[in-house]
Parts: sequence; structure tokens; C-alpha cells
Amino acid sequence: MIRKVKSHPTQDEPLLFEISSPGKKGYQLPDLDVPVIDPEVALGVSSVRKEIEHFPEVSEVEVIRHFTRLSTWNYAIDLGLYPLGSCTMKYNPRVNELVARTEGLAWAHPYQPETVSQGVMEIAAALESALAEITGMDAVTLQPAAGAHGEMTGILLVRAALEKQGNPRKKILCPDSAHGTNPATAQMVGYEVVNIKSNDLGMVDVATLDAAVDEDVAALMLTNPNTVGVFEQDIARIAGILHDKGAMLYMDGANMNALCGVARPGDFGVDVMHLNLHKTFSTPHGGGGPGSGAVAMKSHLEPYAPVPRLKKENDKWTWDYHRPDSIGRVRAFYGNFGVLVRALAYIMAHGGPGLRNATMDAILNANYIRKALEPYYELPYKSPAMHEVVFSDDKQVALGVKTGDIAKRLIDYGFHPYTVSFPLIIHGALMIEPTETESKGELDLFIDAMQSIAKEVEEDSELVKTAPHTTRTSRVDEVTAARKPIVRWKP
Amino acid sequence: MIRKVKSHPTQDEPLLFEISSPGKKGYQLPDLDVPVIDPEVALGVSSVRKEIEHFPEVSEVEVIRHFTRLSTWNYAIDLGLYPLGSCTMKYNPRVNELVARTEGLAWAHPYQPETVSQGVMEIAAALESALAEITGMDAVTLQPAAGAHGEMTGILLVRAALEKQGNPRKKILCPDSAHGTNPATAQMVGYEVVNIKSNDLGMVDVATLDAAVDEDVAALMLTNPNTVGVFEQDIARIAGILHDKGAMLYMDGANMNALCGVARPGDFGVDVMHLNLHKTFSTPHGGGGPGSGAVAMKSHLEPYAPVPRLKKENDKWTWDYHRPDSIGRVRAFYGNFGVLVRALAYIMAHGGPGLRNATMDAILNANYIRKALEPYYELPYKSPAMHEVVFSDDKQVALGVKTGDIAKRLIDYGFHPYTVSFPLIIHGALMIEPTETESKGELDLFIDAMQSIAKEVEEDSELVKTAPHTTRTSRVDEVTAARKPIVRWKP
Amino acid sequence: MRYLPKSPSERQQMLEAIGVSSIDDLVAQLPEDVRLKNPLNLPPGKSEFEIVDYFKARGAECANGYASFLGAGVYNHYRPVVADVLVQRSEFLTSYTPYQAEISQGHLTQIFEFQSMICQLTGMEVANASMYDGSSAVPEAAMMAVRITKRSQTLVAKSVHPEYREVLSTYAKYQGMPVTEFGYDSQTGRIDLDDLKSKINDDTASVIIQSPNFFGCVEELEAVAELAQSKGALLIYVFAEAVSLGILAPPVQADIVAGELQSFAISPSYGGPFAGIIATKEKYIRQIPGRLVGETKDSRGNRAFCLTLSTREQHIRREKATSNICTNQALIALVATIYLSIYGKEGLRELAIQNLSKAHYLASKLERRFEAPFFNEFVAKASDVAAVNEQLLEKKIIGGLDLGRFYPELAGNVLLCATEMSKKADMDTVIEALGGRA
Amino acid sequence: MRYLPKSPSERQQMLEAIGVSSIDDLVAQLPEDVRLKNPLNLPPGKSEFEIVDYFKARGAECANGYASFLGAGVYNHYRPVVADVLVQRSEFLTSYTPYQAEISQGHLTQIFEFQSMICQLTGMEVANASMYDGSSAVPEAAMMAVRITKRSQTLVAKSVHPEYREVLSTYAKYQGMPVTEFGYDSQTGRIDLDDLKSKINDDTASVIIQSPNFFGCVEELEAVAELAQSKGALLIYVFAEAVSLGILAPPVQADIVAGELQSFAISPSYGGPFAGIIATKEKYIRQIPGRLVGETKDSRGNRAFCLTLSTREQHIRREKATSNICTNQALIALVATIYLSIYGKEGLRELAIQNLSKAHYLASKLERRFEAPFFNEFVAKASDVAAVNEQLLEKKIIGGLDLGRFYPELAGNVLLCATEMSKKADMDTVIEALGGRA
Ligand SMILES: Cc1ncc(COP(=O)(O)O)c(C=O)c1O
Ligand SMILES: Cc1ncc(COP(=O)(O)O)c(C=O)c1O
Repeated sequence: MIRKVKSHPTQDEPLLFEISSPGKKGYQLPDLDVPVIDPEVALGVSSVRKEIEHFPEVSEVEVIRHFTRLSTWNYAIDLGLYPLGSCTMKYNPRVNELVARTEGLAWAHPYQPETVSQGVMEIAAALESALAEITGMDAVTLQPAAGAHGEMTGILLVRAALEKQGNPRKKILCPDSAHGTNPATAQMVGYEVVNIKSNDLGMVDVATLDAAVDEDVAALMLTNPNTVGVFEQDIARIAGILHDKGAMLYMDGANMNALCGVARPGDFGVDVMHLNLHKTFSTPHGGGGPGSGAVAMKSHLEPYAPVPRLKKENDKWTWDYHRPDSIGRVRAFYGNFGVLVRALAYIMAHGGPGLRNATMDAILNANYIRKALEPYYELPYKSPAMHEVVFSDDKQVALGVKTGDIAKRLIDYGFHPYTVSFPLIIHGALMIEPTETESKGELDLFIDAMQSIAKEVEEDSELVKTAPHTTRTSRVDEVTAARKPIVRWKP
Repeated sequence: MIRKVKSHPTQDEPLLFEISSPGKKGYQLPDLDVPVIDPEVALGVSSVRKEIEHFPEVSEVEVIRHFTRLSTWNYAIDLGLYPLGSCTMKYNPRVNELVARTEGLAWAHPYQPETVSQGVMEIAAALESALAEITGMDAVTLQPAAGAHGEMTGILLVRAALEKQGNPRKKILCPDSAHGTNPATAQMVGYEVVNIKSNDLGMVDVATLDAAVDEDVAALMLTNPNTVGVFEQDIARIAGILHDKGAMLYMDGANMNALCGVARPGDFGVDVMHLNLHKTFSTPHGGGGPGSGAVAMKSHLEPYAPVPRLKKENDKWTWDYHRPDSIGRVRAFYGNFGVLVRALAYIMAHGGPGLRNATMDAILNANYIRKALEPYYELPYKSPAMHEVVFSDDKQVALGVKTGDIAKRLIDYGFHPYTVSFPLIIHGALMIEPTETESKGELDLFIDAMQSIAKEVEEDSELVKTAPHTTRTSRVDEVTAARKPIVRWKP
Repeated sequence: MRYLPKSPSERQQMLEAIGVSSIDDLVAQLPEDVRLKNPLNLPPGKSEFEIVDYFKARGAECANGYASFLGAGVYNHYRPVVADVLVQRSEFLTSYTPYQAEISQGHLTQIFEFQSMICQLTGMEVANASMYDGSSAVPEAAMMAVRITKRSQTLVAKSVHPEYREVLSTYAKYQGMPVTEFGYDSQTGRIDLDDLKSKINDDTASVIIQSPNFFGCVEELEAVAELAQSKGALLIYVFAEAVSLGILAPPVQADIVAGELQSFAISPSYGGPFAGIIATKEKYIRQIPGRLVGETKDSRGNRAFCLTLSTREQHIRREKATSNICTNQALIALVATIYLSIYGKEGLRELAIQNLSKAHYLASKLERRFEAPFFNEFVAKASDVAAVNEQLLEKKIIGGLDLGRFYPELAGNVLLCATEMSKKADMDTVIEALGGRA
Repeated sequence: MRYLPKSPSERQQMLEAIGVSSIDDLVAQLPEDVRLKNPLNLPPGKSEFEIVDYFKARGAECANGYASFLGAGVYNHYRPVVADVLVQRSEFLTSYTPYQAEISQGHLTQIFEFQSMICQLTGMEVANASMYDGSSAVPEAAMMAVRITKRSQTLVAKSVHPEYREVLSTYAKYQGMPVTEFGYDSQTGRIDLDDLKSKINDDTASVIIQSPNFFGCVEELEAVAELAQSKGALLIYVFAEAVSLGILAPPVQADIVAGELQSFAISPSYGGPFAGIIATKEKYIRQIPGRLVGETKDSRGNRAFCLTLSTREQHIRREKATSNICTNQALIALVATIYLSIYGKEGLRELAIQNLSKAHYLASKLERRFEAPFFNEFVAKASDVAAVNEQLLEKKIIGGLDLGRFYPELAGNVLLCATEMSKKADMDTVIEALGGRA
């Protein structure tokens, strides 16, 4: 029985192009205080476009209604639990939105004089040192725009350092549980990807690793806690094996929400890592972005960090561009600054002790769910869970119901689904990450829903396989979408 | 067939009291920078409360979710047409919310020195003169907090002026079509209310009025266009009759949205009137307020206006408290200033010519609906409609369906109902005011819905009588609510 | 124009559907002599950009980022961000009175929570959905008492906010409601019980006191409640500083409570919009003015809320209504509701104690005019208030209120307020300016 | 802590349910030597009030309310209020990648509209859902060309934004993608076709030009497109000032368009977050990086949208993916979508003409370095740029970019930008400072 939601009318709405009518206006510009210039005269007839064909024309009130109506078709953290494993969908504090809009910050131009930019530079510096303290690393760059971008930056640092030593090496090792961005990144930095099989605890098998590490290996890209939510027990030895062979340990920090205040990668042998500020540090990324993939590194990699670097010179912040060994820029300007402001505000709100409390509640929530759902869903890896728990659909597949079906049915119960079919090492994975910002009441409703769906699978699997049934849009045909792609509106 | 909405899950949510748990916190205060004081010592044991019994304790994320979820159970202008007759529910421009929050304005204390208040005073002065121009009156007070408050202020002005002449008189005339606040106001100012029957055009019957006006009549409270949406043809004569007997013409300006830029009450004999800035001038009043009932008056009433009055003294604004004949204050400070800021921003956006265009579109929309629905619903008064049109449920009552039922069914079609059963002179009224901020597309959907409901009444009246069927809350039992009122939560 | 969602061709189609040839035909009905000949004499419409500029410029002409020690009915408290964010949800901001319960449960549920919290804070059994503000809630409460007691006279303490008293007399003037004021004890700053004794009589409908009163003094209810009730009059308790409810004993002895909620995250906004409330005992529920939300069920048996007892109101009762109020301050009451849920049980207490502590630090260095206990506001002696405030203003500090403005007999005294927002450094500046002992 | 919705008793109940006695047991699994011994060395948690104060103070240390004539990839355009209001709707702000189409139709529909509008603006047939920014879109486009042409070399114009070129070389370095730059005509400021001719060869995958280029000059596409395509290379058109698309002929001759949308209501924010895009021809759709939204139907036959062609992406293809991009800049693309719908067809043209007119007024009083037509940005000669900017800064005006910073050979020249926000009065001040003819 569905306890979380009720049906209610949601406004339909056509596409902007379909409500457009010539002459409707949503804007007004001030009168020009200079002579108006004829574009054809200034630019030449051939350089000037006649019109933007079929471009929408609507009024302000229609714009408000259009996007307000559209928004009601979305699920969101502010509406409820969003247990997308590996994505750390936690509450986005509203004060962060306010401070990011502070005039002096939001309107700072990246090329304005440093004398009138000390405030923004101070914020970046404060965040760099907070992240260094949290990760136990020596230096941080805030330039990468997202996690994958941070991975590329980190692997570039590894490559630059090895090259400096004379041999960039050929291979990057990735556990088979790794996120897709890891191998994709290695390839972009010119490395060959070697997959490492996980052992039956869901962890890196040290023997296998030992055998795989040779003088051609540049680094291992490891997520810790890994994507099945367990902490790599042998992390110290793993680091040792790599370092003995002159290889480095790259940590994918997407799961730092399980470690803040509890353990520091810098203390267990990590050479370089990225953080997803939009996950662990709660910056909003509606629709899929923006993010920030800050990279934390040990001092031996710092000379290679992207330019520019922040530097304090007689008590003023300045950008240092003279870094001969730098890998260069990975992005124009200084990174997604607006995201950095929010991340710092988040860290200030929690403070040192507070970050640990948040982590502990995240772990508490994951284990509470694990305990309650273990009788209903197969738990492939029995190792203790950290901040997320990954089940498989083994029990349900027997009845013809897949993880994707269960996910869709969850929507009828008023929840956003968990992460489906990732990590790939678990066949039919249900990857659940509640985060710390969920109340016991919300978790109980989720558990109730998952248990109820497990029963439905036995009693009426069709109901689950055809879900969702209560949404304005029923199950979407993604196959046709891919077969003949329609990716833009046409008159 | 319902074209406007689809069903979609809406989050349920208990009361705050029901999600409270001791020790949950949604706040943090800065550390005290002064010694902490023990309340029992400072105030005495008997003056200090032990606790606020059963008061909620929740976290910030729960507050966000609680109110966000609740909000999704509401209808709103930003979601669609809101045709509440007489309420002028038009688009509330978002820029107005922004400017009302400008720091120097939003944080201005009413008692701060005038030297550091010139900006807020200038805004009030600018609005006063704009409203005087729009109404054709000589002076304006912005003190009243809402329309009814403005009515009281206006009738007080009438009374004070008459009293000054030696006789406050005894009676206030109200057409039977008048809004309930009119008679209620007259009574609060110590007048006896005399109802005037409307003629079969829905207008004041001049003969009846003529007969009713004697030396005991202080004023007529007239809404123009009146509550059936028609302009009082004999307005000039009406004013004449009153003035001849030394009585005054009070105009309820709730329907000024039909007149801005088209006709000015000051030009057709009105002595005093109120404006509903939250209607005509589009200030948001979600849930039922706040409003502003600015009162515009002719010069002969200005001496009696509430204190304080704005005055320019050697180029600086100052508040004038020395007004011997003033009726006194109707509200602390200077009125709902934040609402005034929004109203001025609205007037600036439209400008002089623009206000007329808005009025004309409001009239256009009402007549478009009238034309399309006339075949389906009884139109008791055939007089030309201004900004709103009032039908009756005569045709449907025959089949056992009342205006209230039709209204509820409209909800299933994705619209907020029109105003039900007002004005009282029309039995079973359907009072429809679209306002100018509705697109043709939205109006067509509304017409389509109203026509479809008319058919449903004939084919399946039960469907209509038991509506709404699609909302999370079905028809609410208001009778029980009134019989044994439960007006607060109890543990 | 950007707020008008129509294209020329759409207007044309609509005119044709109506059967008129030009849009002006739609107002042909207006008598010739009534129609406006020349356009309104107002400047043409401005762009959003220019509008924002205009108000920014006006704001810059006012005090910006000043520290302030003004209270006197409008208090400088921190406004949690979520309150301002949530009130701007379209579904709250752009809806109207929840007449249609089935699509207004959001507001109705919240108003029910609001009414409940106000009852918890005041110790009353019923609270309405809001009044315009504190000043208009006072006369409405007095009128209520007149209806309940069928008596005519109102006794109000001089220590009630002066502008509230002005509004009371304006309302009362023509309703056959004589209003008499009684004094305060020039030693303690509390009401003068003897003066009240001497004025109360068998025609007294209500006795109105404020606590903390305009001087910041906390009144003692026991005695005045006994006196009033022994004479068959109702006691009306007024509050202007709602944060005081976090620590002060709830005025359970009162029959009616009338108050101002500005302190609950409502920006000062040069005096409004604020929100007033009236709360009372269950037995007086049918005499309470304004809207009330009640709990009930929908046709499926689910809990639901709706406006109730509207037979009290003008749209049904017309001239016999309890009040003419229609539009109220719902959106502001929503902000207050959010504020109260953010602070909650413990937060309100802690907040009140911070206010108490700040004000007592400030007072401890100055010479107080009155002896009675106070919350976050008090009267201090000052040789030349105007001069002191001038001097402070130059330091971007807005000093206290010159009491001489409302109480000639108290000229040479300043009403100072300190809240959780008052920084010690600024208080020390004020102390110095007032020649207090550092 | 206010972000943690649990009471002590609730934590206790949960621990009992799990079957552990203390919360620390939950991390007992961590090897002893890995566990953090002493707490993080960061200050304790701050109140919201203190956090707001901190950032206000930082903001006050930066330029506030200055007029600015800086462009160079970040432009000062007016941000319609509705864009910032709508992007803060919880349902947009706090959701994530629309993997689950049935409860993400809001974002999916908007992204589809976004892709469509980008196609209309650029004259391309396919546009993705966004890239990190313009600078990273350039190398992604170059990589795409390499995949399509199976060639290795990239030719990029020196007049492309210097920082974009830096990012290009960082990306290209280890992918066997040699990048060669070709020059600009020191007279016109446009690309030097001859230099390009001399460098293009059979291994050239793409030729990258920017228009308006970094000097503000509008490039001529015909010739370069012909040249590139005759050699079997792709033409990549880069734009940094998106408002130019409102008036410039769409780059239909290009094979790939890579651009930066910051001009569409994205605040400068010291350089980010912005949003980049890549658009191309239908035939290259399977080589485009990043997310794509496509139209389809739901099981009831209603129109629906979903993420599509994800077999291009890393989470499916892993090391064979078209790019490693996952999280993109969706929320920023939403702001741009709202911006475009507010201005619409006519507005974008009028806006572009205002930019054109302002910049040409400014230029008309100064000595231009290059002859080619320009949009809202141009290079002016200046004896001592640093001194001029110093002087302007005192008048709360941020002057143009000293070109010597990126082009030593162009020292003594300043890159100036004027937009619809530039007031004539400020421009006259700049003209005076640069010794222009008034
Ligand atoms: C484990 C892991 N690694 C890397 C990433 C990539 O981060 P981003 O999406 O910010 O590029 C993600 C998130 O998608 C992830 O879950
Ligand atoms: C005709 C008429 N008069 C007076 C009023 C009262 O105005 P208010 O609700 O602002 O007090 C209203 C609105 O409710 C009205 O429609």
C-alpha cells in the first residue's frame, strides 16, 4: 500500500515553439543612449542573418508558467529521498544559493584587477586549505569542472610526473567495479586500460593486483569506499604494492561522503584524488550539473598542477602563472567558482566536528536500510557497508522482474529510484545511497516501499514490470528514441 | 475530455507536530559575545515560562520539505488561469519581488531618521501621485492595509467632513450587489446601512436611488464597474443626485482593472474611493494577503486624511503630523510599504499608455469568454461586460447541479474555480474574471472545459456533483468543520 | 508588453470571435463624457533593468548596513534564508484566499499549523489566520470584548504602543466605544494599578495592557487580571515583540491576546507588511474576527482543512459581521510559520535568552529610567537624545527612540533595543555616546 | 546540526535496529591505522548569520557596482529576473541527471528545447545538452573531428581565445593529436588565410576559428570553409560571445560549432560555472560527446523525452566512449534556455543591435588597431594601458584587457567591450582616459 504520495492534477504544457506567436514579447530593452547602428552597414550584408527561423516568441508570464509547469514533472531532493547510489544526492542548503549571489562575488570578472578581487581569491584559498585538511593531502587545485574532469587532471599530473622521471609508462589499472569515467579518462590521457577483477568481498584482490603491477603501470584508479560501498581493507598494502613499483595510487573521491572526518586518503597512501564538490559538499546540480572536481595531491605532484596557482605575496593574493612543469590549463579561468562558494559555505556550516557527524549519519542510514532490506533482496557482498548498500535483483529475476522494473515501481511509491545496473560487477545491481540528510521517517517509508514491492514481485509481477502507473508520463520507450533519434524540434 | 492536466504523484506530508522529535534542530545561533543572563534572575521566576509545550522540533531539511510538499497541494497564478471574479488574480511580476527586497528598502525602520529615509519616502510619494493621476483624484493616502481597511478610511473621511459641517448624518446606501465589506464597513463607522435594489440591467436604479437619498444619507458606496461587471451608465446622474442632497459618492475601486487609462472616477463625480493594490496593481497575496487599500480623495476631503502625511520641505521629504482635522491613524506607521514598492514597480513597467492596453486586454478576455459561454450558461444581465462576466446556474440547477458543483468540476479540468455565489443578487452566480495576463490558448482551454462541463451536467450530472475526482483531497466536508470546529492541533 | 501574453493576430482573432471590429468598441458602452480623452500623464513603460536601477537608487538613499538600536514595535531580528525562499514558491506566493479547499490544502494546512503554534505560544485556545497588524488587532480585540460583555467602555494602558492607541481611538470613535487611558508607575514603568482601579467600572468591557510594554517593561498579569475579571471586564494582552513569547510566561490569565508578529522573520520594510493575530478562549470563538481554518475530512475520509465559521464574516453576515476584514496578511503569517518551525521549541528559548542577554549587557552600562524587569528593550536616561543620535548616525549606528516624541513627560529619555543581531562593539559605541560606564 | 534531521533518540532506535551498540561500531571495519585519530583541524560549525556575514565581507573586498569594459570571453549582460527565479525552483535546482525519464520530464523537455534553440541559433542539426564551458568544448570538438576524419592534426587560429587554446593543448598532448596554430592578419585582425593554406595538409582533421574572434573581429567563413573542406578537413566554428548569434549569419558552413553560453544570463562569477555546447550535422551525431535528449513516446502513446544514444558515453562505452564527460552544466543550460525564451526571436536581434551600437559608439571615438568589422568588442591603441586602467579604476570603472598579456606583439593595445549595459556617460569617461576624440 502506497503511503507516501497521492495523485493530483499536474498542468500540461506544450513546447515553447508551440505556444509562440509572432509579436509576443517577454522582454523590453532600455532606449539606446547612442546612435543606432545598421548591422548590414557595420558588418556587411553577407555577415548578417535575416532572422532566427522559427525561434519562439512568448511573453514573460508564459515563460514563468512554461518552466513552472515543467518543473512540476520533476522529482527533487526538496521533495524527498533521492537514493541514487554513487551520486550522493543530499540536501542543498539554501543559504548557499544566497551567498553565491552576493554582488561582489557573482559579478566578479575573471580578468578584473587582483586589487579588486581579493575577496574571491580568499574564498578559493580558504576552500583549498579546507579540502587539503579533509583529504590529508598537501595541495589542491579547484580548476576542474566536474569529477571526470578532475580525473583527467589527476592522471595528467601522474603522467607529467612520470615523464619528468623519464618514462610516462603505458598502463592504468582499473578495478572492474570502477565508474565508467575512470577508464574513459585513462584513455584520454593516452593510457591503456587494464581491468582488475574484484574478489568475492567486492574488494581489490591484492594478489591479482600484485601480479598486474609492473614497470609499465602508471597508476591504479581506485574508488574508496569502492562502488559496492565497502572500504578497501588492504588499502595500505595496495598503496605499498604500487609505490614499490614506482606507480601511483589515484583515488576517485566520489565516495568521500563516507570518509570526511573518519579517514583521510592522504593518510593511507593516496598520491592524488578528485572530489565531487557537487556530491560530498552538496552543491546543487539540477539536471546533471554544474559540478566541481577539485583535485587534491601530495607535494610531489604539486609542481605539475594546472596554472594559474594561488600565491600570497606580501599579504595579498595573486595568481602565479610561472609554473614551468605545469600540465597547463584544463579549463579557462579558475574553475566553477560559483560552485566553490557553495562548497565552502557548506563546510563552514558543518565545521570540523560536524563533518564527521554528517559522515556517521550517512553510514547509519545506509546500514539501517541494508538491515531492513536484506531479507527481501540479495546482498552479493556481505562486507560491512559504509555510506551505500548494493543489492542485486537475483531473487526477483527468477520471477522475471529486473532491477530496472523495481526502480520504476519505486516511482509509484513516491521515491526517486536508486542507481540501476551499476556497478557492472554486480549483475542487476540496486545501488542505494540515502545520504545523511534523510530522516528516520523518510527511510522507514522507503523501506516499507521496497518491502512492499518485493511482495508485489511475488504476487503480481506484471504490476511491477509495467510500472510506473501513477505518473503523468508512463514508461518511456528509450529504444525507439535511440533507433531513430529526434533531437530537435522541427516546424 | 480533459486537455489541461494529467495526474502525477504528489508527496504527502504530516503536520509539523507529527514529524517533531525532541532534540532535532533547524537553527543555530552565533555564540554570545556578552555574558549570558539567567531569565529567572532577570525577570523573576513567575514571569518565565518553563517550556513551550508540544512545540515542534524539526531540522532545516525537514522544514524545506514540509513547506515545499505543502505548496504542491495549492493552485496558483503561476500554474494557470485563476478566474476568481472580483479578485483580479493577475500575473505577479517577479522583478517586483526583487526590488521589494532591496536592502535599503526592506530593512528601513519606520522610526529611523528622515535624513536616511528619503528613498522610501520618495517611493511612497511617487506612488501617491501616480495613483492620483490614474484615478483623477486630488490626494491619496497609502496607510490602509487592504480594501476593507480603505473603505473604513474612506467612510471615516466622509463622516469627519460631514461632522465638520455640523451633521454626520445617519445612513450609508449600498446597492444589493455590493460586496460584503461595504455594509460591514458602514456599520463600523456607526452608520445604518440601507440596501438599494438594482434594476434589471444590473445597475443602480436611478429612480429608486433618488427616492432613497435624503438629508440623512451620508454617502452611497458604489462599485463601478459593479460586481456584475457592468459600468454604471448613469454614474454622472447618480453623483448629481447625491451631491444635490449634500451626500457623497464613495467608490469601491476593487474593479479599477476595468478602468485604468479608460476612465477616471475623479472625472465622473466620485468624492472618495479605495484601490486594491493587490488586485489592480498586481501585488502577490498568497493565501489571502497582504494587500493595500490606498484611498484616493478629492481635495475637500484631504484635510481629514490619516496622519502622518508626506510633505516636501526645502526639497526633502518629511512626515507631517500636525493635521488638526485628521481622522487620526488607521494603522501604525505608514501602511504596507513593501506592497507599495511592488505596486509602483508594476505601474513603472506598464507606464501611462501601457496601463490602458492592460485594461483593454482584460476587457477583451472577459468578452471573449462571455461570447463563447453564453450558449451554455444563463446570462442574467445582458448589459455589455467590462473586465468580468457573471453567469447564473439557472440552466444547470434544473438538472440538480449548482454553481458550486460546476466550480468543483472545473478543478478536475485543471483550473481554479471562478467566484461562486457572489454577487448575491444573482442566484447561483458564476463570476468569471480572467484578467489581461491570460493567453488566448489558456482562455480556449477554459472555454473548452466550461462547455464540456455543461455537457456533462446533461449527460452525467452525478459526475459533476461529486467533483473533484482527480485531486489528492476530494470534496471537503465544510459542514462538519463548522459544526464542531477543530481549529488547532492537540497532542 | 512583456506582461501581456498576446500577439496582434491573436487579438484580432478574438475581436472577430466577439464580433466587434476594433478593441475600442469594447468600451463604447461608456458614456462619452466619462471616457478619458487624453492618455494618462505617466511616463512610458520602463524596462526591467531600469526598474531595478530605480529602486536600487532609492535604497541607496536610505540607511544601508547600519547597526540599529531602534525597537518600539519593529525589531531587528535575523531572517533565516529558508523563510524567504519558501514564501517565494509560486504555489504560495501567487495563490489567493483558500476558498476552494480541494486545491488549497497547502495554505490551509499551514494556516492550521500557524493557528496551533500561536495557541501554544500564547496559552490561548483559538487563534485566527491573521489580522493586518498589531495596531489594528488591538481595536478588533476591544470590539470583540464589547460584543462579548455587551458593555461599551475600553480601558487602555498608556504604556501600550502609542500608535496602537491612536488606531484604537480612530476605530472606536463612531462605534459608541469610549476609550479611556490609565497611567503607568513612574518608578517601575509598569501599569499604575491604582489609576486603573479608579477608572474601571461596570461598563468596562476590557482592560488592555501590553507586555513587554512600550518601555520594555514586563507587566505582572495576576493582579490586573483579577481586578478586571472581578469587575466582569475582559483582560486583553497585547504584545509587539513576539520573540518575548519564547521566554515569558504565556498570558493564560488574559481573555484575549492581540499581537504583532513582525519579529518572526518579517523585514521591517519601513513599517509593513506585518501580521497581527488575535487569540482567545474557545468559548469566544464565534466572536473572533478574521479567517479561521478548521480540520475536517474529505469525501474519501482523509484529513482535510478548510476555512470555517465564516458566518462570522462580512461576505456572509455583511453589516452584522464581527469585522469588515477580508484580505488579511496570510503570506506574512506563512513566513512566521516557517520561522517558528526553524527555531522550534529550543530555538525560541535560546533566541529569547540571547536577546535578554544583549539588552542586559547594554543596560548594565547605562542609567535606566524604570525599575521593572525588561526583555530586550529598556528606557535609559540621556541628557540630549537628538545630539547623541546625530553622533551615532555618523558612525553608521541608528540610536534609540527619543521618548519625548510620544511622552513629553519622558523627554530626556531614550528607548533602546538590543537583539541577537546587536554586536558588542556597536553596543559599546552606544554606551560611550550616552556617557555610560564602560 | 540543522542539516541533520535526526534526534538522539531516533539515532538510538536505528542503531538498535542495526544491532550495534554505538555509532562508532559502524566504522569498526576500517583498519585501525587508517582511522583518523584527532578531529579535523577546521573551526566549529557556524550559524547561517555568520556565514552570510563572511561572504558579504568577501564580496565587499571585490569590485562592487563598477562599470566594466572587460569582455574577452566573459560578458556583462543584463540577467532577467525570471531566469534566476525559475532556476531556483526546487524541482529544477535539487534534482539530478534525468536518467529516470518518468519523473524527469521537466528537465528533459527543457533540454530538448535547449538543443533545438541552439540548432536554430547555430544553423546546425544536432546540439548536445551542454559541455563544461567553451574552453573544454574546443578540444572535445577537435577530438570529435579526429574520430570522424581518422586524421590526427588540428589547426587552430591564434585569434581563438588564448585560454581556450591552452586547454586545447592540454587535452591534445597525450592523444597523439598535434596542434598547430596559424596566424592572424595584422591589418584586418582576421585569420591569415595564406598561413593556414601553408599549414593545412592531408592529415589535418580540423581547422578551428573563432568568430567574433578574440579581437572582436567577425571572420569570413566562406573562404576558410572551402579551403578546409577541399582538403578533407572539418571546419570548427567557435564562439565566446553568444549574443553575437542574434545578428551574425549562422555558421552553416561549419561542420562543428563549439561555444560558450555565458552571455545568456550566466553571471560572471569569477569565471564559472558557465555552459559550453557542441553542435554539428546530423551525420556526425554518433560522434558528439556529452548527453543528448531525444523525443519518443511513453507506453500510453504520449510524447515523452529521454536521454538517448548513451552508447556514446563513458558509463556504457568506458574507455571507448566519445568523452569521459558525465556531470555537465545542465542547470546553467536551463538558465540559458529561459534567457532565450524571454528575449525570443525579436529580442535577440534587438539586443545584438544595441550591443553593436554601443560598441561602435565607443570605437568611433578611439583609434582601432584592426580594420575588420566587429560586434561588441574591438582592439584600440593605447599608449599606456596599465596607467589608463589605474585611472579608470579610481572612477569605479574597470577598463579593457591589456592585450600584451596574451599577445606580446600587441602590447600597447587594449581589448574593449561594450554591451547593452554600458552607459554613454561611462563610455565617455573611457574615451577621455584613452585620449579619444570627444
Ligand atoms: C564513482 C564515480 N566516479 C566518477 C564520477 C564522475 O563524476 P562527475 O559526474 O562529476 O564527472 C561519478 C559520478 O558520476 C562517480 O559516481
Ligand atoms: C468588490 C470588492 N470590494 C471590496 C473588497 C475587499 O477588499 P480586501 O479584500 O482587500 O479587503 C473586495 C475583495 O475582496 C471586493 O471584491
